[in-house]
Amino acid sequence: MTKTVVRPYGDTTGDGMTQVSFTLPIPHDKKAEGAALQLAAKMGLDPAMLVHAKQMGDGFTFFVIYGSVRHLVELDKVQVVERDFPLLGSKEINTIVKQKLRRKLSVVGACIGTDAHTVGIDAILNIKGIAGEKGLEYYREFKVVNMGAQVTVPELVAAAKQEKADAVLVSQVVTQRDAHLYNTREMTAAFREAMPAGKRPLLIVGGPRFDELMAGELGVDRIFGRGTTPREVASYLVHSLVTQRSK
Amino acid sequence: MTKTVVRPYGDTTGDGMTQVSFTLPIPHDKKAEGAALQLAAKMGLDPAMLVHAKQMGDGFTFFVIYGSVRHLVELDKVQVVERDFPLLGSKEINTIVKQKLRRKLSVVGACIGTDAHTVGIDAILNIKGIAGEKGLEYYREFKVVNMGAQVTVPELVAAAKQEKADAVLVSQVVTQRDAHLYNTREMTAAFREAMPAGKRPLLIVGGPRFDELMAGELGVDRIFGRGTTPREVASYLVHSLVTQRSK
Amino acid sequence: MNLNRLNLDPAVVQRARELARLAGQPVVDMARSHTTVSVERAVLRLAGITGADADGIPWVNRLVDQVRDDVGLGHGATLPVFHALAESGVDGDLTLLAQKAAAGSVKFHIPEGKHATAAKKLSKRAVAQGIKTIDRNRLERDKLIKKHGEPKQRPWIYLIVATGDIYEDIPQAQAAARAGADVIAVIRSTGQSLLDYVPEGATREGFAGTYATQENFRLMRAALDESSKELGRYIRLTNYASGLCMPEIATLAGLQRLDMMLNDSMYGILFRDINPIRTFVDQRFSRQIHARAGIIINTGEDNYLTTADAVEAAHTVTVSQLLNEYFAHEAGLEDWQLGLGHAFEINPDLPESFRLELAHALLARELFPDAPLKWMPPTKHMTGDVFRGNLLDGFFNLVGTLTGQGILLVGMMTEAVVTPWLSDRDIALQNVRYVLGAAGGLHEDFVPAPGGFIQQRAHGVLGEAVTLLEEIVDDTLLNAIADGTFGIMKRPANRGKGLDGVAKHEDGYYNPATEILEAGK
Amino acid sequence: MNLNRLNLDPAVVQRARELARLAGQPVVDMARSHTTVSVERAVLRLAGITGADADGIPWVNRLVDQVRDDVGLGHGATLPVFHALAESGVDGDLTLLAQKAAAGSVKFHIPEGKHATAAKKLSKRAVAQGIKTIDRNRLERDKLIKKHGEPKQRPWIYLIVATGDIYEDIPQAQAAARAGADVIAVIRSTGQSLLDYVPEGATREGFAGTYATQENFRLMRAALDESSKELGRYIRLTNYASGLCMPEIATLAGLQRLDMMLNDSMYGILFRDINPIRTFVDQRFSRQIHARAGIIINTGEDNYLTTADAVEAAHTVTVSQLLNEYFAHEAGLEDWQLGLGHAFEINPDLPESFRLELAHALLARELFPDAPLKWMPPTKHMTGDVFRGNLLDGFFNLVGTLTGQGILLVGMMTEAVVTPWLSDRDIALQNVRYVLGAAGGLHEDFVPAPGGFIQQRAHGVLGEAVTLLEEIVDDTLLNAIADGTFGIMKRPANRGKGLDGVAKHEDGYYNPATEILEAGK
Ligand code: B12
Ligand code: B12
Ligand SMILES: Cc1ncc(COP(=O)(O)O)c(C=O)c1O
Ligand SMILES: Cc1ncc(COP(=O)(O)O)c(C=O)c1O
Repeated sequence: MTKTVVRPYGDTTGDGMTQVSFTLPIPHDKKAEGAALQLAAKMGLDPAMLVHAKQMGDGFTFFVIYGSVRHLVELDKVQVVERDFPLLGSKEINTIVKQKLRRKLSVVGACIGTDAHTVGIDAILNIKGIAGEKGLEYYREFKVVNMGAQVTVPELVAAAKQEKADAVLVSQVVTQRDAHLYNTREMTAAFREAMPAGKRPLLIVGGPRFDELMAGELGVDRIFGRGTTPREVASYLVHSLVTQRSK
Repeated sequence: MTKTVVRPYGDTTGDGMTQVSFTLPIPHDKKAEGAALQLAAKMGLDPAMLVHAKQMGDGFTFFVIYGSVRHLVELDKVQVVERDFPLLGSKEINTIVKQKLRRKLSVVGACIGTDAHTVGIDAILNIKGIAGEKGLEYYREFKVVNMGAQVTVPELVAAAKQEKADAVLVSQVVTQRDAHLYNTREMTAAFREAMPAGKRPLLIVGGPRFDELMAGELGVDRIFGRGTTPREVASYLVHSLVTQRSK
Repeated sequence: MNLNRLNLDPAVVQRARELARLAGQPVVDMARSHTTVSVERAVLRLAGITGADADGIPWVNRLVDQVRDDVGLGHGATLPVFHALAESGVDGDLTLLAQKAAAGSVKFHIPEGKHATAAKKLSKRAVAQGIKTIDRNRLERDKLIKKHGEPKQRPWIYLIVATGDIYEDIPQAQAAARAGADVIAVIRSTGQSLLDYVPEGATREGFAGTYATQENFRLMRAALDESSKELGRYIRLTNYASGLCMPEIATLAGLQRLDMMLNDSMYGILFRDINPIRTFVDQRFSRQIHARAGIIINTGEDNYLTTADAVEAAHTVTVSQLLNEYFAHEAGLEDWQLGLGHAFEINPDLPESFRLELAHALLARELFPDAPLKWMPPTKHMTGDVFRGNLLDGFFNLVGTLTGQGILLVGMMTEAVVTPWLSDRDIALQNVRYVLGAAGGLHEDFVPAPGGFIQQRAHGVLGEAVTLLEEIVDDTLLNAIADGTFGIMKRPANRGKGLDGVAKHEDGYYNPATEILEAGK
Repeated sequence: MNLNRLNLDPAVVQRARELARLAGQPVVDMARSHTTVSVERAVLRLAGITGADADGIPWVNRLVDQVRDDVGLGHGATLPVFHALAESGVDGDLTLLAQKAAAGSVKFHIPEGKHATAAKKLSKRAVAQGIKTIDRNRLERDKLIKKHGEPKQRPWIYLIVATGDIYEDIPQAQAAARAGADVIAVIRSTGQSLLDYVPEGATREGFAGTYATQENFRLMRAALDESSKELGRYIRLTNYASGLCMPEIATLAGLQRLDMMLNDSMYGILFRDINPIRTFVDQRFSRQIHARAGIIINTGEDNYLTTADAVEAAHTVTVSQLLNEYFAHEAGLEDWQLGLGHAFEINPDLPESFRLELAHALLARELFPDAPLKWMPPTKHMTGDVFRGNLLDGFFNLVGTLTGQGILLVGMMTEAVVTPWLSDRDIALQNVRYVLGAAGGLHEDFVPAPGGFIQQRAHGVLGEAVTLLEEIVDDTLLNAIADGTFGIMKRPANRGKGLDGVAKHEDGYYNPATEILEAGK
């Protein structure tokens, strides 16, 4: 018996209880509270309780609202990028590369654009790794070049060519004004331009605020989000570049 | 130039930025995150960022989501109970009652049902008052009977009759399972039954979680919410019972 | 927790205790010379009566009401009841007797001479059975604690569940225990405290709380026994021995191995408008039961600060703690059973409010060094601003660990909004874990400056408490309560609910439970 | 704030300072014997050049690039430029000269003999004008502080605005000031630090920050002058003298009366991969400007703890603070101008993390008793759980007040999510207000137990810092940086951006600004 429809849970099954907060650019008065409740209603909260309102400066008011959301969550309609490859150990991965690819798998990574947040890509690439897992550099059969921060797209394309990269791994952490989307699109366009389809490395982006469903739209092969571990990435790489192709 | 349409404000006009949190009765995995994002989408968040997910116990996951809400707040369609009576000082109020009503205005108050939260009704009725304003007892021309907590509806009706109440003030603070609505309806039904329309006292309820728009539905003349002060109530009483009637 | 950080004058402390004794003594005398319907029902419950009629009214109520109608309660219920039992041929079955009585086929009398002696003997044997169950439960608790272990830290983490439905409460309580709770309290439906009977059976229909019933107690205790096993620490269960049925609920708690009970000497008077005499009589009996059952009581001084100002009325908390201590000791409770209450309720906008909280909490700690004080979170100044709420709760937790409180009732960010959601509890526990983990040892570095703000405040509050106690001794405690001394609630001794359930002892009043419970003394 | 709570050994402290001097001295020598494109541009900016070409490249860049192409920068830019200025008949207008040079109609030479003397004199007069403006601004600041007053409390409350659009920033900054901020920092667009020019004019297009431009500085300072008047306290404005244009931005800050500048000796090297030599040369000049302008610098040790572990690397923060202090003093900054950085970045799940934070913060406080330390909030261990985030920020604020920090950068609950929203700032300020108001005096009662956890930890960190400094002295600071000593970032001296903008002084190098700035010494 698997549930297919659920609702948020406050303290009773099906109560739909949800908390919302936002600021409206209007001063605090009764009308503003009404406006906040109107928005809550549009969001599907019914009944909605306005439990906090505080004016900030002249023209803004912050609201906290609690209420029961009428929407149903339809579990069978949930869209999600599930892992469609087996999660392997580092030994296995090395063995597969060695036996089936018969050369080192070449990976080039970078933070592109003006983004200088390297901790995420370093966690994936550098030996040190993250969450107790070693990074890709640790895999004997991987050749890893980590170009660091604020790499331009032309520099990245050039390096990918020079290293004969099987995969290019790009990190984007800054998302303000959709910088991450903009930079990713610029990158994939450049690779499409620079290399014919068959010769292009696998293009992978990662970062905490990507929507993993957007891979197609952005022109990348895969997106990795919050909490990715190096082993997941390595497993995906051998799956896409070795196991799957040699089938 | 008054705005008629606004959106939530994060840090840029029109960005629609909103925060939402809720629990879904499912364990934490990718699918659960997808489910949470589906709900966010139904609430109108687009794009939505799932920024926190934490499993609680076996079968529940708590989510925090940020995103831009697509709904517009239409200020000209906001529904609100605006104060439609003048806010008067205690002197004025006493004078009006004395000159126009020519007898003391009789008020009976109580917490009904099993609710024992008297601080709110006491703040309105007792001399001590709230927020620097004295309560109705302080008004020379008011006769106030505060029946306290957990008063039954029959007791209240009896007291209203005996005191020849011009107004009955009822407080409801506990709202779990809509206790406040249930008790209010019971109360108004009893008064409708016990007295003919013309003879019935003004029926007023108050409490922090009422929706002020529900007066009609509940059969009361007025609802007072969070942060009500005694002066507002007194002003409303003279307006409804004296000024307006003597017009 | 090193003591004497406040440099309190032992002579003043001793004087305060002496005054509390003087203030409390007349009330104890009154309690010893009165009984109530609920005390009598509790005795009969110990003797084994159970069940309810078709309307849900327990047979014990029907029985005691009938006794009262027939002969009054001045001699206690057991004499007439066990006399009738012996006569009526129901084979010692009290419930059957009650049913018969309800059908009008039994009439009660006060037995005399050897009839009285027989009834006493019979009743004492029956009641002793009930007390034996309580004793067994106490041993069982000790065994389980030995087996599963005590909480890993002080303060113990105390969480509330409050869905109204025992079957929703159970999984929530188990989840809370798994998330770190050491004590689970099932709060009660609004209105239960004014019922002059204890509902029967498992219940699913409470408002903002779940009915306290023997079956609900049993279900929850069993569920938490499972959790204790799973978690390797004994999870305590708490309920409320308060309201008109205080003695009976205490009894049911003892019979179902509850571990703590809310049980204040004045809460019902002040916040439920229950008659003061009724309350004090009921209270003494319920505490005798708690003493026997090894139950830790939790007193309710925190409540005063929701209606009175926490700075102005700080000394009333101290006075009440001293009175609760006196009444508790008199009823046989030991220091380790005294979860005296106090709370973090100062207006957070007040300058130095945090240091004032520290001063108050430390004063309680040092006045009652051997009691597992119960430290209650902010409620009154919580608002719908849940972000601020969680912050305040963090500073509340910090005071708890800095001052060595015994029981920490975990504050919820939604205090001003709803009864706790599942996620509220999780966020709240995370808060506690952070504060205890990150700053649990900070008390070593917390040394109130000699003669400084904190010490001065504590001395000031203690001084005011002594003055107030002197006034109370002069004027009597009942008059002080009538005057609104506590929580600004005025409660005259001749008003309030349940006074009609009080009876003065007649000569020959007999109560086998009291006799057994006081035997050791 | 009473000192010596840690019982530090003065001999060890003195030794640490001496080692920092030994480690820093070779770098200072290097800085004194090199110049950079940005130093030269800064000098010309002081001399009055402004504006940019149609592509937005400032004329000062065009000019210095051309000088470099023609004669190199080893003699400094002023000699050839002012020589050309005298010759080219543009009536002393540097901007015009730059335009002509860009058009190819001017070629640069190193003047000799009396030509050199004339060029020097001319340039020094022009630069002195710029420095006079800086001096006037400093006096003006003093006057305004006298008039409007200082912040009402320590620490000063420091808030960031970051919309990317100066016209959104301004109302947000004013709102923040009204809500309690004492210092407003406009953070910079990603990428600006790697621009080898300073953008011109008011800008509305930044990513996660707003471009630092002279006009943006002017607009914001004017807006905050209004706020200062409205609020009756002088609101300070901060920006970033960092990146490839550090010296120029420092100069613009002086010219527009900014009050504080982020200005670290190693941040650009470590976190922007800017060449170490470039950075140290730029840094020295920019600090000389800050010293003159009465600007408080903020150093960036907090950043190390985002890439390295805050417990393991605690001593690297201390070492860097000592180095920053040495470099600052050498450049003429006084103690009150040293907003040395440190941060609350220990994993909150670590037992005793709060006491460790206290130990670290107190160590900084006692090592630099006269510096207005800048205390940075948690970032690394912030998550999308904003409720927990606000709690952590509260405990961060508590450390700030318990240890007497000078400048408190207000933490935001949305740290892991977005650049701050208006409401985030409001919630964060409310948090600060609560903690400072409720527990502002608690430091009186905070006495690290003698020989206890906090003292031991502080002594341990200081000991490790001394050991590390000894190693650095042996191995040179440049090698230590190359090895990843700070923030685990390895930055060799021959790598990184902007090295081609460095030039070794030739005999006869002339820099009128340095001459004036060092004259007092
Ligand atoms: C550390 C840090 C810094 C450090 C960076 C040091 C360094 N060398 O990386 C310093 C102090 C230098 C810094 C500076 C700035 N920062 Co910063 N910083 C952070 C911080 C605190 C943590 C980020 C981090 O290291 N996370 C830990 C890593 C392990 O997680 P991760 O990046 O998500 O990576 C994981 C996954 O996403 C995934 N992943 C990531 N990339 C990739 C790539 C691939 C191919 C794959 C497969 C997987 C993958 O795997 C990783 C491991 O699980 C965050 C706040 C926060 N708590 O998140 C702000 C934050 C990211 N910074 C921010 C900003 C704005 C800045 C500045 C622009 C501020 C300014 N204007 O000065 C500057 C400039 C930086 C620049 N030019 O980019 C913002 C971004 C806002 C936004 N959403 O747009 C944040 C969110 C803070 C905030 N609320 O304002 N920052
Ligand atoms: C104080 C308090 C108590 C005190 C009450 C003392 C007393 N004599 O009143 C004590 C400690 C006894 C108590 C007990 C309980 N409480 Co209580 N209590 C609160 C608390 C902390 C503050 C309420 C308060 O006094 N507010 C201040 C007054 C001035 O505000 P107010 O009531 O909103 O009134 C204003 C307006 O609403 C309006 N107004 C109100 N009434 C009326 C009437 C009229 C006619 C008019 C014109 C205006 C008006 O004007 C007033 C002045 O501005 C709240 C939490 C919170 N911070 O809000 C919980 C809270 C109300 N309690 C709650 C609960 C569940 C209980 C219990 C049922 C718990 C239990 N099971 O044991 C018990 C039992 C009480 C019962 N039978 O009703 C819940 C209710 C949940 C819900 N939404 O349903 C709350 C929200 C806490 C929580 N999150 O669980 N409580
Ligand atoms: C001491 C004490 N007793 C009892 C209660 C519960 O109230 P009631 O008796 O109405 O269930 C409380 C409420 O918190 C309390 O503090
Ligand atoms: C010391 C220091 N300088 C500069 C910056 C700003 O970085 P950027 O130079 O990239 O604007 C920071 C960031 O917080 C910093 O801490």
